Amino acid sequence: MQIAILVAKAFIIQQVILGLASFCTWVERKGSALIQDRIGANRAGVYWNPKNPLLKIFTPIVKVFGVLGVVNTLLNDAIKALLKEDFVPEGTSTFMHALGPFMAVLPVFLAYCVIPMAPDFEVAGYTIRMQIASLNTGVLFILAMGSIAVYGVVLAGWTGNNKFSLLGALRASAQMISYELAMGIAFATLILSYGTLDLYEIIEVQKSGWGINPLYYPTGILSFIILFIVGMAETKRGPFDMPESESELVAGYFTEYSGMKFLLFWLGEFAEIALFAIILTIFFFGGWHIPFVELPEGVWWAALVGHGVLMTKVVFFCVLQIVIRWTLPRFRYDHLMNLGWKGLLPLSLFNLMITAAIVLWGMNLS
Amino acid sequence: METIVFYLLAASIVFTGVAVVAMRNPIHSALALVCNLIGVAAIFASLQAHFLATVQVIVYAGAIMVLVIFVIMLLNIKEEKPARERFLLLGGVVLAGFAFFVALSFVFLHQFQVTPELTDEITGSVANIGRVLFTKYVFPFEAASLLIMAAIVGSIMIAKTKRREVS
Amino acid sequence: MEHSTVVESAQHLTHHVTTQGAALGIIALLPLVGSFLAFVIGKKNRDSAGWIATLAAALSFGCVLNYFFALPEGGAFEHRVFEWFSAGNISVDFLFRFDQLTAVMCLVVTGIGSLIHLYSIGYMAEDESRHRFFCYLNLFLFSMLLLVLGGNLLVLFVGWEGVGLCSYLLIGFWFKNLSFAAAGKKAFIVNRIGDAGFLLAIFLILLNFGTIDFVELGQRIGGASTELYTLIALCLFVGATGKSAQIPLFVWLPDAMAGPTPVSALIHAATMVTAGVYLLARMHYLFVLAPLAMVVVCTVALLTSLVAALIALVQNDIKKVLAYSTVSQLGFMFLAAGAGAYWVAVFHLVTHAFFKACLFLGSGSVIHACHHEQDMREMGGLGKIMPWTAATYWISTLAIAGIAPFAGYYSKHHIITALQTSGESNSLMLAYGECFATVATVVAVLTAFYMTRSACMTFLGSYRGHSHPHESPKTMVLPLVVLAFLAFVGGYLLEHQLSLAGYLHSVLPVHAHGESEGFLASLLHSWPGFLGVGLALLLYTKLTVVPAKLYGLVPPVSKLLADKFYFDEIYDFLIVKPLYLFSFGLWKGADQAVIDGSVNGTAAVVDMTGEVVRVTETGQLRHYGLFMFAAGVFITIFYLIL
Amino acid sequence: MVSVNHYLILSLLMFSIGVTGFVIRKNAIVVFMCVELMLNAVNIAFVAFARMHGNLDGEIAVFMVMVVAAAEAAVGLAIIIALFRNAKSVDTDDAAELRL
Repeated sequence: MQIAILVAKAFIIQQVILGLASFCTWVERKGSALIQDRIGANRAGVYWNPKNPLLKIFTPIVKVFGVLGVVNTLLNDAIKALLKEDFVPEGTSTFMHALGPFMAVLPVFLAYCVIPMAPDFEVAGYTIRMQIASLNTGVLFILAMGSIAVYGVVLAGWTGNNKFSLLGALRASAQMISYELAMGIAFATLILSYGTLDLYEIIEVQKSGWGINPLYYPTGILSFIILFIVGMAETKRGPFDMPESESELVAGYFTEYSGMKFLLFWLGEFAEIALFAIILTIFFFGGWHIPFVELPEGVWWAALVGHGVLMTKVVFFCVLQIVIRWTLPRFRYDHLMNLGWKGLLPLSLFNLMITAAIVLWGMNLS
Repeated sequence: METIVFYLLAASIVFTGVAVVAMRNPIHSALALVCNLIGVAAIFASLQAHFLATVQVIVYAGAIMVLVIFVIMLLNIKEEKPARERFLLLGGVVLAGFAFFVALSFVFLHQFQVTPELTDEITGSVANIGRVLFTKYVFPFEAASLLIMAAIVGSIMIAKTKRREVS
Repeated sequence: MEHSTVVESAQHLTHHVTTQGAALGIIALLPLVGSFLAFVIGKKNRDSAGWIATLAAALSFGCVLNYFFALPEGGAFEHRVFEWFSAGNISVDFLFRFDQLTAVMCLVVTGIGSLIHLYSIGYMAEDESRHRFFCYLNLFLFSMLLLVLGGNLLVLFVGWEGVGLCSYLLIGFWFKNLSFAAAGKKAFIVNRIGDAGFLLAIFLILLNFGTIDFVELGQRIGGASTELYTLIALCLFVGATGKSAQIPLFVWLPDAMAGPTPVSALIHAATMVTAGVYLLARMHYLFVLAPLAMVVVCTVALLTSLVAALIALVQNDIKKVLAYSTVSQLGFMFLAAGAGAYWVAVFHLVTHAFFKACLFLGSGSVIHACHHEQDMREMGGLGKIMPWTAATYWISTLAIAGIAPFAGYYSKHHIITALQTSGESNSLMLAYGECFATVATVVAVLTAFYMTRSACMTFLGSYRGHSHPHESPKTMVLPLVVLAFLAFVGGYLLEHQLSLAGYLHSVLPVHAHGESEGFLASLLHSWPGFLGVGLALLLYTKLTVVPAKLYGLVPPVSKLLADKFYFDEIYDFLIVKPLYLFSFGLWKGADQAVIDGSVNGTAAVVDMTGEVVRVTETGQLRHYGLFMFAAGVFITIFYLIL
Repeated sequence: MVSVNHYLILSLLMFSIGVTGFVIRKNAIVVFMCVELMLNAVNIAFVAFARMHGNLDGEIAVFMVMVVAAAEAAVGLAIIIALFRNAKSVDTDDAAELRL
């Protein structure tokens, strides 16, 4: 029974990831069109006219989705990618070439293991926690997975057997390693102030007040700013997309990928965006807590509502990241490194010391 | 269950370890080592050393090995020619290793007499490790930070190219 | 006095109220900081160094004044900085103690030190490395304060060695002149001999009494044999002879005049050389128990003062005259200490600091004016050109001559009185007291004579040199005036107004404080001074041909005096030469033949072995790795078999 | 049932593999990786012993080993880069110039 529950949880959480990633894909396509004053994808599905009466019922929905570009981005693009030729450049091993996208997705998905998706609830006598693994090193685990994520990039760049790929990979890995430091220290700050590494407990602590609230948690705003910037840099997006800057490096480290493998990088990237949105929500915005409203504990519908609240917040941050991505121009590479090493790292260290002092004077939140 | 997990992990560790040594292409070796290190992390986790497991992944897999792969990529190192006297060396190693193995087995089987059991008194959780690290072992901890500082400076000094003289 | 009552009085003297926790360290710390800053900032801006150093000294003086006024009667301040070390049941603290004796010493050190710092700004104005000079000078002040503030023998010893070091650095300040550097070395090495004695004394005290804290030592002393006390006292006195330039270790002080003149004034006249006197006063309870040692002190001191005064008679270098005069006056201080009148020794120390500092600074002013000409035969008539310098120099000369209202008279008079009455406290002195007093009087006449001689040769008559002298800048004149004022009235103030004897009553034994005498009586009592001054004035202004004739009258004696009794040559023959020969033998025989031979032999063996073993060194990392592993396995098996 | 001996034997095997690699490989980077293998073998033994004794001393030792390994990686790789710059290869055979 335990195993069955575990499998079910894993399945549900996987669906959540995929749903978030698909949503982000759609926002990326259609939202960018909106921002750039274009129409964007609006054709596929519009002219769908099935003979089958059963299918005919769905026609209006499909047409609406078609106009909104959902069909194009989520269905047609996926089918196109699946049908494309899988191209492997000369002089690299096929296995290593395939390992790249795999390693780009795997750590991100693994990181979701420690993320609680809803408050606990009871079903048929079992207390169910919507979290695949309840480790006592929760936050550190995310950090570990983040550090492994470099391998996907490095492998992709290396097996591309191409200078553009290699340059992109070098840039990407240097960028990720640099920003990981600030991320680790920002995490340490949060761990200090919450006094626990367990994400579920961190959410529960915020029942009385969110982490972003300066009255509740004085260094929260600074931590949030640092972590938000670091998150965007770690996902190699937004103004931080030097590794794949199309004007310089074609497509950076995944230049030599096509079809489904390319799509996997895409998936990994959006899953990472969603992951950071979830982390921000959990650390600073109270997870599934609604201000001034207290949900009953252990009831399934409360869990459902909580999940909905969590997802709403997460979606907000996903959209925010995408909007920023399409709004701000790209950094220059040395600016990026300066920001990471001379800006965020000292700032996060400073923040850590302040927090440590506050904790020392007895203001531990839990 | 525990036993099965252990044997699986042990098998993967030994396998990847052999791969590290046997692979001609250094990048294959490096990737095998990454798998090996993650296996070791899993072993740590099975020994209730959760903190060490995570740090193992962060430090070894996430930092050290990335650096190694970085260097391999930067220097574009190709496959090596095997050493001429490798069989002689292998023989020497096997001989010495066999002696070592016998000697240590002797220790394990005779010195300990009874098979030592694993206890579960204190686990290596983050809180416990942190407590010990910042009380009993605070001096080694500080010394370690100094060591890392020295290593940073040293590596920069060794690896940096000499500035060209401006004419 | 009975043995036991002496002990009791010693215990009584050192048992007074102590106040803990005063931040005494700041007194010593200020010059240390100043020394650092003077060097660091002075490196960039040479002119700032002097002012920084002077400010540090003046601030330190302010602190001392503060503690001096706060000091309750019969009380003391203590400052336990940290526990220095402890071994077994012996524990030594880094301890500062500020009692009446320390207060007097501190006032002299920082007060005169500040004035001399101020003076040095003008004196060293053209020197390239004056930041170094002020760094050393402040460092000296720090060490000297450590010496006088130290609450136990070890802290005192640290200061003792510190002032020795600074003295060495400052004598050899112009180290490019090799003979100056050699003079510094000489001072350092001769002091080492004395320091060995001092260290021995510390060990003996620690061994026998288990403490080196002055107060605790005073309480625990007693019960041991007189021989032990004598031994310790003599060891201490050996240390004192080194630092305070007494026979046989006085030879370094005249050479020490190689240093800049302010250094001579501060270190080799006013403060450092009096450290030996201070040590004796500090350890008086020990000397009281060793009458024989006190006789030795007296004898050595008397000999020193006589010999130095005789040598000073014929010196032509103005600073050499002052140097020998200092040795002679130090002898006077030791005479007082040896006679058991420690407070008189301190009294003379203070007055001597006033007038000798003034004399040295005056000579420095003259030397400065004459462009580093030190020979008095090349001077003369400077009184008209530099009236301030001349006036202050004359006042100080009268003071050192012991003429009644001036400072020197009071202390000298007390010394001679103390010698006459020394038999009362020390039965061994009974027979010699009067004799000592007579010789001391003769020395006083000689002192007045040679000091007046130097003043006459410098300031009276007509100018015989070749440069263009000028009056010194204000920063140099101001300290001169202040010091001359002190040399004028200091003795009277300390005798009648401030009553040094009463002030020191709680820390030093004060016997038989003589009745106050009238002014006429004191003029009468200063007849040796008048005699000396008058004779010298007569010989060097009116009958100027007589000295040369006198000089030629008995050639062997005058040559003996001019060549300083051949002390340096005797030491060279008796100690340096044999030591050199012995070292030469060691070098050729032991070092080159045995040690070098064995070292080379070892190298040769290693070389041959290496030739054989190098076969295994292939330069291949993997071979080394295999060897390492094999060795590890071998060691494992080895331990298992055992 | 898994006992400490199991872990020790695993550690021993891993160490032996590391030594073998150290001895028979020529590529400096692979040699370096084999050193890491040996370090990790020892780490396993440390953690197993720590678990056996029920205290954390062994785990702290592992932590320190990791620190040293990180420092070693930084300096070692810098040396390898310097070697490559001079010898145009990372073959340990080419780094035997001190041998006359």
